[in-house]
Amino acid sequence: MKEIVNRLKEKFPVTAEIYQRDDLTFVTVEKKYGVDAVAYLKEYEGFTHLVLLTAVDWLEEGEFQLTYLLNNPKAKHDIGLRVRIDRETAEMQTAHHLWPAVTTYEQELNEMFGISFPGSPRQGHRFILDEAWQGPPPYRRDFDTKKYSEETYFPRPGRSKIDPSEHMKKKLYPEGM
Amino acid sequence: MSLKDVLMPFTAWGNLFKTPVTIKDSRNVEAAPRYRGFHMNDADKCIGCGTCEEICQNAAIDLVEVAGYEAKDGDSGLRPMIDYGRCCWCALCVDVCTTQSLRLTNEYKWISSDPEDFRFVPGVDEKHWNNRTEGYTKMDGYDLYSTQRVEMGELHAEERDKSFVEMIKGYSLEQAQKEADRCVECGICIATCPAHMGIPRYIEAVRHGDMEEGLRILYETNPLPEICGRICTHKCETVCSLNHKGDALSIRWLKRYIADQVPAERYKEILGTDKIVKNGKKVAIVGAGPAGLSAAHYLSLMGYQVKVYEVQEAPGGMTRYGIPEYRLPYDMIDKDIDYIKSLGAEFQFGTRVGVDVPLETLEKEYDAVFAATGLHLGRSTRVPGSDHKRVYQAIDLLRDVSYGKEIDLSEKIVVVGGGNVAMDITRTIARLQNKKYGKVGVTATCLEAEGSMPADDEEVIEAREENATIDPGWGPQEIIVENGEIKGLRVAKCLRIFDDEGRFNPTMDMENQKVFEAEMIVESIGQGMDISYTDNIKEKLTFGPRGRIQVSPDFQSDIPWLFVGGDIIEGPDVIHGIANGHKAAKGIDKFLKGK
Amino acid sequence: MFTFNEDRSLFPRHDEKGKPIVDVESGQFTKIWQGPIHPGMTGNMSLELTIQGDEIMDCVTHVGYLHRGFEKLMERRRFIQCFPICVRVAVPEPDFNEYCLASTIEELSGIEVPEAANWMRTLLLEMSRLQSYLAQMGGQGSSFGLGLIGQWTIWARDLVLDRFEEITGGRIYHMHMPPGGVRSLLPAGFVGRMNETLDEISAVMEEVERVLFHNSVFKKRAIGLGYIDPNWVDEYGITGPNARAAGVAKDVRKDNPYLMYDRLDFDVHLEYESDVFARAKVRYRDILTTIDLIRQILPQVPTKGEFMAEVPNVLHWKIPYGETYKRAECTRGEYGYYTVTDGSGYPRRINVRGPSYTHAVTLMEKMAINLNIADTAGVMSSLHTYPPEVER
Amino acid sequence: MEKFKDFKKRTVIAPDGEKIEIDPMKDYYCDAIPTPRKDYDKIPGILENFKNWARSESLWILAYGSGCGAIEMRPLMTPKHDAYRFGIQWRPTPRQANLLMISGYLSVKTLRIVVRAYEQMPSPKYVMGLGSCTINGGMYWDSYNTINRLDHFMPVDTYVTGCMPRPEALIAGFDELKKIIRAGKGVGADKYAENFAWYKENQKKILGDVGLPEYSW
Repeated sequence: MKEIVNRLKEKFPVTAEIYQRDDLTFVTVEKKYGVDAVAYLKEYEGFTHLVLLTAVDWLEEGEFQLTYLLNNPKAKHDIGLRVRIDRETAEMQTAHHLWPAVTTYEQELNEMFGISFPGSPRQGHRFILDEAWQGPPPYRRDFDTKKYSEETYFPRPGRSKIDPSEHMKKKLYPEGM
Repeated sequence: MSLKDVLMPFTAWGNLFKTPVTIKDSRNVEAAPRYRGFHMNDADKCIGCGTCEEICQNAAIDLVEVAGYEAKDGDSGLRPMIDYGRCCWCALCVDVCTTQSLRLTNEYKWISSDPEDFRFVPGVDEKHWNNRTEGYTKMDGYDLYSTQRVEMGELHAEERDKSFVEMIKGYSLEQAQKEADRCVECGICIATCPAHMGIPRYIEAVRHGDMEEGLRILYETNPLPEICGRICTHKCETVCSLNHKGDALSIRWLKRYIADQVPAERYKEILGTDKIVKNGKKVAIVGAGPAGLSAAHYLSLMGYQVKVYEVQEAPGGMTRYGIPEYRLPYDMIDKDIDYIKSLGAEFQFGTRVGVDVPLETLEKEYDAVFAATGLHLGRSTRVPGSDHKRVYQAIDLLRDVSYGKEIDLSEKIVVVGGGNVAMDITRTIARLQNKKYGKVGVTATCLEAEGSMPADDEEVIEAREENATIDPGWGPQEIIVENGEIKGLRVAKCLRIFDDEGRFNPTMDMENQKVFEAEMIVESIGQGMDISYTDNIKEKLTFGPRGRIQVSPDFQSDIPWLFVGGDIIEGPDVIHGIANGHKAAKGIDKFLKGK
Repeated sequence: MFTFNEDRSLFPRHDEKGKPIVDVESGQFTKIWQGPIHPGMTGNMSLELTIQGDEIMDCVTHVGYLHRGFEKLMERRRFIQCFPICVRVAVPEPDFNEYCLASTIEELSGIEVPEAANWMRTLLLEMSRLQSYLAQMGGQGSSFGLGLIGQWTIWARDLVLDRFEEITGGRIYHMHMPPGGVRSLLPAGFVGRMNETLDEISAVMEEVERVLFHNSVFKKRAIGLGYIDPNWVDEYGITGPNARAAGVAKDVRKDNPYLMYDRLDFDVHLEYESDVFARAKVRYRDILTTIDLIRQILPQVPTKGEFMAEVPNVLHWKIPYGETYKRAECTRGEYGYYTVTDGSGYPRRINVRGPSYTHAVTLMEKMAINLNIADTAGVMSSLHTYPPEVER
Repeated sequence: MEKFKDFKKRTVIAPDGEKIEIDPMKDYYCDAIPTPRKDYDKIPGILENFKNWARSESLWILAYGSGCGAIEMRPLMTPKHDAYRFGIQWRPTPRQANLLMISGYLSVKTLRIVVRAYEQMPSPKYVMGLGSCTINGGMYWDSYNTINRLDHFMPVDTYVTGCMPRPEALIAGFDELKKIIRAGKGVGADKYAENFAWYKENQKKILGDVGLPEYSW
């Protein structure tokens, strides 16, 4: 694994590398090299199987992390290529030319995180959510699903929240403390 | 495509002659013995700790008030109500239940047209599966939190039985965090603690390794954490919900851990008490014991000028003069008290109020007086011979040891009493004897039988480790004096202590008597109070049972400027004293602000 | 035996601008929706089909009918609370969710799982595989009108569920693998009953072999239908039996052995025709392998000993920053959880990688072209897709 | 509404060259809102009792599983439980069914379909809610995409608790439903018609105003 990362380092500036397991490594590259690095790994290092493409919302840092998890079926190795992109603009080059499945992943990320991939075929089309969905992209961390559900879906009333310690204080020491 | 492929499927007709697999009575199929069906709660065993509510990811469990179950120590009186419009039968609530009262039965049929029906209090509401015994229960060996207490390092009996070095070593950070991790944050302990300390919150602070925050939480309700962290009677631990299927959380050691970690010089900075705005009013406090110190602390924080009058030479009261150093080192007492001093509280030692300073003087000079003089008079058994000069009071001996005075020891000593003070003096004598004679010859005896002694269990165990003899279950009859020398204590087997009406009235078996050989007897059967300083104003006060002054919930006596608290009102123990002092401080503040 | 009448892979779906070449406005084409009710036990999913006659010209997959937002919900649940909810991702085969989630959490928090628990997990996963395959086999038959197969295999699946019920207390959602171990070991007398069940299932499989695989109807319709080119395996991310039927030996149990698979003896079955029939055959042989594996595992599961590691108090279990991916071989292929933690008591993000994600959307859209409408159900069923894995 | 963009009048040429006029709006939806039967909540007479008995003994289920619970319906169709002997069978289209089983949670997209399927079913029709999700949201009580209370969107005759209910519990649920129908209380369709405006309002709050006529038939 180390050699692959070293070869990758020669081609692209790698900002972080984590050796999670013997067969799983995470590397971080800058946004502008992201898709090129994925293409390089696919074409030259044998990482031909795209396991998943997903995003992590680092709300506090104002960034999304895109993870391209690639698998080398021959060497049985995985590499997770991570790219940090700005949360405000949330835009990334598309990689749909590398694998057809990326189109779906990018469509989902577009819908659920609001990350746009210009040039990817199905951007802006509803995939999972209903047409009537009016809320923000739901996988973003600042979207509060509980609040949305309570406001929208008629929660059944009649629930009570009693804290045992407060209740005991009230019952056992009614005069207060 | 061959003919075989056309004919082969017809072999299915072979099944025509087999026994059908259809279940005849589909309506009464019993589920597997471990099936996760409907909930059942042993409501008498349940303590309403709310851990099930906490772990339920579906918010399906609510704690509700239930008729027939009242809040009491160690039981919130609440019981879980389960919403089957939310439940997913994951049984995490069963796994996490601290008392193991909650379980699932293997019943699974419940049909109704009204969606509001599906909410019930298991074990309380009448349901047809209530008497089913089969169903899912937690397996032994599968725990979602540790039920075992983290072992506390102690000095071995051989190391400690000659010296007064502190015997409990204290936790390391890792141990403390591991222990703190066991807390389920139910908060059952809070109400039971006389000071209502924010126990789950400071334990959380330990877990996060944030001792400064922990200290802040401690000082909200308790200004003597080092003292309390060592010798508190820890009522919280007896009601701890983890007690039911494992060891209680060692709340006391964790409190001590927080206080131990923060150096004294950083207290002011952490607690934000660098600058206190004085309000110009003055309060006198009689007695520098836990109650007086607690009041002094909170009054000082509120801006009052506080002066503490103490008859002894150093502050701390019973914590210093009643508790041996191996349990509570003096420098730890000083650490707590020096901080209170640094807040501006003044101390005047060697002054007995009522003798050196009359109470009337205090009334004139101060806006309010808080009296917390404690229990300092030893009580005698009053058996024949107890007026001998070699019959001592435990409390006097302990005080002498604290002052560093030489005790006139003998090789054979009997201690009468089974409380913590009796254990303290027994173990102190054991150490002194060991130093002087190289062997231990002390026997402690008491009315209560083995197992129901008022002293903490670990005290008894440790005393035995230190070679003291504990022989409980005997009532003293006579101190045998021959030629002016004590020869022993004659005792009779105690059959029962309380009579049918629950009054103290021991019954002895006079047939079964024996004599403990002794040259010296120490009595430790409780302490009395000395409130002679109130003699002049006695008629204005009301007295309750056992001669205690009647006070309001704010610890205000019938004389508005006089507040009374500590062991002479409640207890006796340190945490009640601290709680009294805090409440009295609030009461004084309320009284003086309203004036 | 299998002939290709035209190169379907070259069929153009979009021109350079991404516009579909099929022009509905011309009146030559009809658009119909197949689904969300789907024959063949696949779950709720729609295919938006553009047809000419009854030949499919264009296909767009629509999912989201079962979307519950697990990945979002898990972000606001404690680690232990994720464990009951994650199983609901794939209804017919929930145990792989439990295992993958638990193993990522264990890896990130450095918990060593006792060996007995690993054996139990292996057993549960194999039993789960067995019942899922049986359900699929029934669906595969039903989708070609052979309802009898479903009657048999779903009944046989029920037997496995009964055994599950004995161990775990649940029929469908077992929730038996919390992070750290398992909830209990085997109950008394289980091994004997399980062996009986396996005997019964073996007998059923023999009948299925006769009635399904030597069935002229099934052969006529399934052979040559739904061809997957071996080259597509990497391109489309195909895993599991779908890849194995195309002659590509992909099996996580062999490639990246987890749990106790490196101590078990089993073969990866390959077929090369890569059509519906070949995939059914791979699954059939996998069922036999699974039965054999369970027979191997049963005597090795310890009857006593530790089965749960010491975990931190689950009510405030915090895991430091880290990310990892753990995979397992489920009946559809590679199942995996990508878990990111940030030091709090809640996961930062959990991403579920279901094999159906690519099978049901990208691959199905490609394979549907030039099919007859009547065959779509059969092809879908042979891909063995579970839509909840796509949308979570 | 992207999904309904094709819902306009058009001519389609069949494979044999025949031109067919299609007006989807007219074909699937109608403007007339449903009306309840007269005196439906009165005690039924002998004839109605007989009809109710017949209805109760032939529960035809729309074979549409909206959620997890559907997987426990499948064993009912196998020889082990053989629900057919209780007069229960599964039908492929709403037009042939009189019992709608909501087998668990309903996502917004599915709710749209279920409402339409329900409206298309001929009266009298019954609804059975399976599992926690239909009662009060179940596991997905805080999900942004699943409804919490089924009774806000269609009248529910009976609920079977469980997550998910076992096949045996479903049979018990059918028994209960049969009792309800025989007692003449299976009047969900009439209730739906009576409170049509309220149900539609709730549905529209979640599904949005789809710009279609009110009622599909």
